[in-house]
Amino acid sequence: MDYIYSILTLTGITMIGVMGTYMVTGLTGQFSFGQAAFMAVGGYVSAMLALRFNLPFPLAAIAGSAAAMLAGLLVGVPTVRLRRDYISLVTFGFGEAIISVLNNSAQLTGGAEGLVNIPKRVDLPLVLGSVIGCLLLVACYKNSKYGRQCLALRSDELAARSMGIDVNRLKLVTFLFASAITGYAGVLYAFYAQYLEPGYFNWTVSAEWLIIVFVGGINSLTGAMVSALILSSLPELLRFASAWRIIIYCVIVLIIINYRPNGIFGDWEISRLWKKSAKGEKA
Amino acid sequence: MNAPDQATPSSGHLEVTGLCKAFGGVQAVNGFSFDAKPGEIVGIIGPNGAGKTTAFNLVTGVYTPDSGSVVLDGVALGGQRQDEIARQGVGRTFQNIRLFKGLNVLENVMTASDPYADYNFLAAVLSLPAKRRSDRQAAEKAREYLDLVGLRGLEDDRPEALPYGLQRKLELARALALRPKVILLDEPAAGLNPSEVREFIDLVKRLHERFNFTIVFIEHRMEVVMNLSHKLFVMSFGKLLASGAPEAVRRNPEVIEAYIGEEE
Amino acid sequence: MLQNIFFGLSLGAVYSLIAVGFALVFNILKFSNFSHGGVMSFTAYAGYYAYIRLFDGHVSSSWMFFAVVTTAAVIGALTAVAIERVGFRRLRRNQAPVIYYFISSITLGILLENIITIFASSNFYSYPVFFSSDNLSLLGTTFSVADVVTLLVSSASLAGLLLVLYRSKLGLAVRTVSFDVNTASLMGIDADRVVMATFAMSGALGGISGVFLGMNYSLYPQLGQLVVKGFIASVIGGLGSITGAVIGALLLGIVEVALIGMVGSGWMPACVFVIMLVFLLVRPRGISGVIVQEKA
Amino acid sequence: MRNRGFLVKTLLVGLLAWSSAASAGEIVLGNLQDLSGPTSVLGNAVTRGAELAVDKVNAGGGLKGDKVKLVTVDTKGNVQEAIKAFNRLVDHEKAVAVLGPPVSNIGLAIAPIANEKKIAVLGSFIDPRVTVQENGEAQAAMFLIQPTSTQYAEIIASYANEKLGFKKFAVLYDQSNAFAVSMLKPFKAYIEKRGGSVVAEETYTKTDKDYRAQLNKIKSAGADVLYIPNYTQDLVITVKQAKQIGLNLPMVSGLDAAPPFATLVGDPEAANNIYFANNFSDKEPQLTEVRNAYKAKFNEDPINKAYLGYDKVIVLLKAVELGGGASGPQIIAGLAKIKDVQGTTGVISLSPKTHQPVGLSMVMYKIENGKYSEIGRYVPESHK
Repeated sequence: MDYIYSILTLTGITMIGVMGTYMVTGLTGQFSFGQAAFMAVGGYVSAMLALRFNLPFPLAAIAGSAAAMLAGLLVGVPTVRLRRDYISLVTFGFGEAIISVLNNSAQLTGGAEGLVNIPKRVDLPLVLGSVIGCLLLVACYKNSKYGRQCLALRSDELAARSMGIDVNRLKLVTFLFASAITGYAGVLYAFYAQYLEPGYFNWTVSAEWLIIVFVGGINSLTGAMVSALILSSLPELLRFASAWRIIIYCVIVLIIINYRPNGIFGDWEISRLWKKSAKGEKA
Repeated sequence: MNAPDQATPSSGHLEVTGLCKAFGGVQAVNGFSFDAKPGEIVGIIGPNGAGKTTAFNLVTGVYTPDSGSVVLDGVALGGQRQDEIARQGVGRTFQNIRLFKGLNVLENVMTASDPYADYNFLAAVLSLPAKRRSDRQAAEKAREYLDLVGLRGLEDDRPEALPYGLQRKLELARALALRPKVILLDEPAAGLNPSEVREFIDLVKRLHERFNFTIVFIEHRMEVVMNLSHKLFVMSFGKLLASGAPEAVRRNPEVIEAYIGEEE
Repeated sequence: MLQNIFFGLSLGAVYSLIAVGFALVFNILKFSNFSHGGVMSFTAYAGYYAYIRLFDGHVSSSWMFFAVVTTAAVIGALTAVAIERVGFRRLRRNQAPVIYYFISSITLGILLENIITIFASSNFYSYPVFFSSDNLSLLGTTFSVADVVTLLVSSASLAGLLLVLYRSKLGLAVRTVSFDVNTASLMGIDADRVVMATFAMSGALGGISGVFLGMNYSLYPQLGQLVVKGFIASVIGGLGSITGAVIGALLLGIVEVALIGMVGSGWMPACVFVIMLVFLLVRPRGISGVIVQEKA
Repeated sequence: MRNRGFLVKTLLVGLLAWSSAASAGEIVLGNLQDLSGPTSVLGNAVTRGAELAVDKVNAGGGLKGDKVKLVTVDTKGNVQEAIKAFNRLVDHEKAVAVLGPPVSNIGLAIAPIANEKKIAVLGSFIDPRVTVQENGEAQAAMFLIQPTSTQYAEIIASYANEKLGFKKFAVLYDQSNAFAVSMLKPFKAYIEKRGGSVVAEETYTKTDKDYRAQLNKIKSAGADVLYIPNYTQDLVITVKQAKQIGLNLPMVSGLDAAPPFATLVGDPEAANNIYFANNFSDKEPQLTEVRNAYKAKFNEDPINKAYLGYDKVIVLLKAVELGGGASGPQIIAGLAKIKDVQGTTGVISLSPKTHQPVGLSMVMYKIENGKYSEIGRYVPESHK
């Protein structure tokens, strides 16, 4: 069972990380190409606090997410002022910069050799609970004025400004929220895997998350989550194909992008099911 | 933040003087002035490329004017951000219809009132009662606006799936939700068929009666211009060519001259 | 100092080949084409196998380099055209948002990299030495023949590219399409063919870069990940501008070498990030200064 | 929506399928390697070596009549994948022991799970923390089959310092590579303890491909010798570029400079005056058989990681015998008893205290004008 547990746990953590990408890229249309860096910040800060100052896990978790948010502020403030085209570059550069800082501060972070002996504080139930909790927060966010305004600005930034939306502030708020959530994914990862290394958080992970969001359907949080579930278990499913599995994975992704241009789910959300049934009752 | 639901006749006074804007050597707007008294309906006409839309973009803060002033009820709008200007009561629609894809019809309208919603981040992610109350009220209000423009029952539709005429109406409803003192309409009747145009004229008149806001519109269709405007400004090569009562302007030889080659 | 500038320039020359291949596609379809990395890896190996299986013993050693580079360029062009067919044509038909192209390109990059891994990753391979490995010296700086060849071939291919872009009918079509795909097709330009030709050019440059990377840095499947340098250079250079990309690449090379001298390689990415951010805030148009005002 | 539910179900069923539970009379060895990703060359070589060993054992009737089965899973060089893959090997493939990767990061990440599950992992992860915890106790299930980075780096340092007489060292290493970093610290410590000094310490990271600026700084630092504990591809770049800028220092390195390194450089003048330590001697007779079998099967020369893969199988099977059975705990017990087992890379004994090899010497080589010459096995005084 450990096998299934480990897949589910790591998939759950990926789902939380992907929520960050979904908010920044899916909801707001800002191309986040360094989201995994926030996972690194959350993971490293919480783990270092736990190791060096014996901070209990809940406090470390809060500190980790807060640190990721702070990092988000650092990148977000200049980024929201930039042209849309540059955001992918800046977030990418930030991701690489974080890795170089982690490699360089070997005294604190263990450098390339990694940070070991992180206590195990995370198990499957906690991850599942966290997925549901974070998902509710993000879903409520999407469903509020913030979410509506984000979608508006993604669709047409100029028109959104004309409707009185303070676009820069909105982008920043969303960016910070996304950083905190992704940072929390990093916390969970650190205290599950008990080991962190900088190389794990490079741009290929951020790219993978983008793929997940787009395969699921850029307009659908449900889609992003289901696609995270499928795409992060798919390689396990394809183990029989050994080295070919990544190729099969890529081909499946290509087919979906080409033949379901709005992703698997388009803009369908699972919440419509009960909204619809509620309407049906009224009628 | 709360703008009044109904503009009192004493607000919505828009004064634009000596507006200039050049794009890389091309003087798009060159010392253009106009004014709209509270509750007035003002038309701006002129040949294509005269700089009318640019003038709107300067008023709404899309571009910053090179010189000149824009004053709304005694407050200078120049130098303010686009969203700040909008929240002070300047609503607008676009020549080429810019609705929000990815939001349904109702949400499109709600978005324009969202900047006034007074719940915070925490209330949003936790879906606290304050948020739910505010959103419910906003939705109700939005339905009311949709009702006014005749889009009732289409709340859940995708805006891009609506016929062209309805998209124009939806843009209008969205501008209403901003609770504007002045509303700028950029060629609102473009692309409508004759019966839709007549309907549209009635709609604008109805809305004007109801909200009593100031309206400034750009239009080529003479039917709309003559039916709606209290006052007319003619723009040519970025400058004010003529202004005054619609009938007088219409007979102005200079204006006719400017339009030759434009309309056969 | 002079020596370091030279190192920076020759590094920048390699980056600029990558950046231009990258910028060409950006120019037309407005997205960052990460499959270019896959093309570079792929052609680096293709050139190697062409050498081992076809040329070795049949082509005289003085022509060997050109035979290999030409083969790689041709294969690169074909690969890129195939990539366009598989990954982008349908998206273009559906008028999909730019971001989908990007996702598609990343996926294709991963795909190519892993195909190579399957066929060529139980051992190390390397190109033969094409040139005398002697050093030349000039004005107190030393440099190798390989450097000079890199610089020459880079400049020649870029000059050739500019010639095509600005002096040929195809180039005119490419520039028109890059301005606006829809208008171009209204004007009777066959957009499909132009896009294909652009990918072919970009792929050929990718092939040349691939051989250089393989030659200078040895072969491994992840070689193409150097595409990120092209990404940085071409974005700083000013989205899709060819000359901007070249200048951006040369600057990146010089800045990297200078930073290694000043703060060490470890902190280099962090410093590059800060410099990039400041630059973009101060000059949001990029180096080339082309900017499109959004119309209301 | 129906087909979506179907998709999820298929997924779950699929995850459980393809598990090939061990049949009776079969010993399943897991092989956890990077078959894709940046270290795939190493992982593929280990896998091929291990396959050869398993083929040989099975051709000879298996281990006391039990067939040996090797199940290889890919880690993509990624810690998260490795955790899943390890769990798969143990839970679904019913592996009783696992051949570990030549990558310390992955060793560190799976150590806690392996300890908990009591499944031995025999690997070539040279970071000593993989096998010995901070408190000095051995990691229950983790075993190492080659010298640790400390032993390894000390052998090189000792040879360079005591045999070759170098005093002032320059270092160039990949700061983003755990292997290089772990080879650096003990090296510096050893040199400094012996009164030598590190006069220049330059780094680069994975995405850098031009080291000339760093080498230029080293050139002016007045070092006797340059220490380059990096991966093969990087070494190729280093020596080529060193020659370009006219840096004529002798160099010392790890086994990554072993063949085909000099061939890859392709320039005898660049691949010159380099000393390195390898796991084995080419001359030693036990290699010949494996090399020939490898060539016959794969049509190319093996790189040294292939021999390590071969030895991992040999040692694990020996542990089955010594431990008295093919269960996880028995193999762990057996590994602690490994003594004087003749492998291709040397005579292997594992310390029950540290789970690291004891007295494993390394073979020093020199590359001169692109040609390898063997100097012989070397053990520093302090290791004896």
